[in-house]
Amino acid sequence: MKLVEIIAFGQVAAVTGYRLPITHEVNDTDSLQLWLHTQYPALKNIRYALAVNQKMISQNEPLAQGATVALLPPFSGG
Amino acid sequence: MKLVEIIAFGQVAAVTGYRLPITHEVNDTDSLQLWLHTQYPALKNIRYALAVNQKMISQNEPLAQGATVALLPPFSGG
Amino acid sequence: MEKNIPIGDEIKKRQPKNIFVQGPVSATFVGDSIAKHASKTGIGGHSIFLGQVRADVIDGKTVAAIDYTTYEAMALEKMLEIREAIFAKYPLTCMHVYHSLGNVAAGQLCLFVFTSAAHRRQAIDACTELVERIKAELPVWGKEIFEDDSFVWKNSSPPDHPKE
Amino acid sequence: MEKNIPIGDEIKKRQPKNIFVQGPVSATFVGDSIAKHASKTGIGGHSIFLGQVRADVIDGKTVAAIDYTTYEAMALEKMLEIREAIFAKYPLTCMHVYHSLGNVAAGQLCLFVFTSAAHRRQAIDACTELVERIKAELPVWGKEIFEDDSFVWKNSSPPDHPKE
Repeated sequence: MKLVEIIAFGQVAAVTGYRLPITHEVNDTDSLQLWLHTQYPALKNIRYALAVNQKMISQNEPLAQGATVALLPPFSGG
Repeated sequence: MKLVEIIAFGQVAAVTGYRLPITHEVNDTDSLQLWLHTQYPALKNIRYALAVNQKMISQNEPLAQGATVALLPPFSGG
Repeated sequence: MEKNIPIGDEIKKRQPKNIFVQGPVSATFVGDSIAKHASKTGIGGHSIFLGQVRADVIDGKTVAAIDYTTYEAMALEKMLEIREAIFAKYPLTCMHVYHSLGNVAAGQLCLFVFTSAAHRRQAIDACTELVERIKAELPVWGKEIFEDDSFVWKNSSPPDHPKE
Repeated sequence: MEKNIPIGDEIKKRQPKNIFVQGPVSATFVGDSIAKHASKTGIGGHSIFLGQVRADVIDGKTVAAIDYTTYEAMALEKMLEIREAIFAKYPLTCMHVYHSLGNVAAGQLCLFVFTSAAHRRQAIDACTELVERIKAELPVWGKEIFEDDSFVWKNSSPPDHPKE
């Protein structure tokens, strides 16, 4: 199990009650999402993507010790 | 024969020694060009187009009394 | 530049508007033009093109300035036609065009094209098309003046094949 | 704005540059940025895109402002990647990008993208592509604030399908 930091932005930060960043011990991003959805059920109803160490991911990824996982709602800059 | 006014711009004005605008009696644009090339032989060596009453023409056009024929070198604005 | 307020605003009267300014377009004038749009809160994007005179080197001589002339009556009539076509094709809030006449030194601005719309693609596409049509269809001529006062005529697209 | 001089000039160091400014981008700042290019006499065309906050009406309520936030470290790294890709693809003289953070009122500017090149097509194409990539790929979020202080999150392209 790896200790990772979880941060959130925009609407996702709002949905999680702005309680992130937090740390959690987990092995991969799928497991992390399952855990997050039990902690913050409202997350299941909004669209967001994951970035691991600032890189967007599109499928399950193993997590390294100390990784930063960001929960990113659809971008809407500019 | 129709009396028309001839004006020139840019490089064409320079080639004609800036002596235009002039008037000339003529029936169509082809005849006018033949006459201009005898008056200003250097015109044969430069690229230019004709506009009759501010409209570009691409073939021989009859000329009306009082028409304005402009000799226009390639545009190079902006 | 305050005295030269040519083509204006979103008013679309069937009447040619002056687009020509004597000498360069100033950067301050561009900034002021942008600022005037703050009250138009339906605008989501502005697209601007600025032409700047290049100090090109031709046969070892450097261009110091371009001297612009035009066939003004024809240019303004053509600009009106282009303006109406662009307004018909794109849902623009505003369109502004300014072109220099006379002397514009290297590094100075000679063309200012400015479109505004609710959405970015409309403003960008309209501006791009406007610039291409202005370059291809407006009877304007640039004489490139070198540092020693000699010159060459600047050549671009042939006027007998204007793009439509 | 003078204290916020983010992404700068044509220098291409492999190091993220700040593109973010607090609050709106001012029209004066845009004018000043343009003026700074008068000494770069190899430039023939500038292309500028400006994003402006729209007073959209959503369910009967009017947007008064947008509050922007970002994941700054990721945004600046992504911007560096985009910047390098655009410089590699187009022969640009300069590229400048500024994005607002925090509160930007309707009618104010929130994005300023500015490219310069010897020829117009290079500047225009680079600017258009930059704007699209910034919108699609930068982790920035806008919260549309209504006149009664309620809000909605502004939604655009999904981040899990960034355009490349």
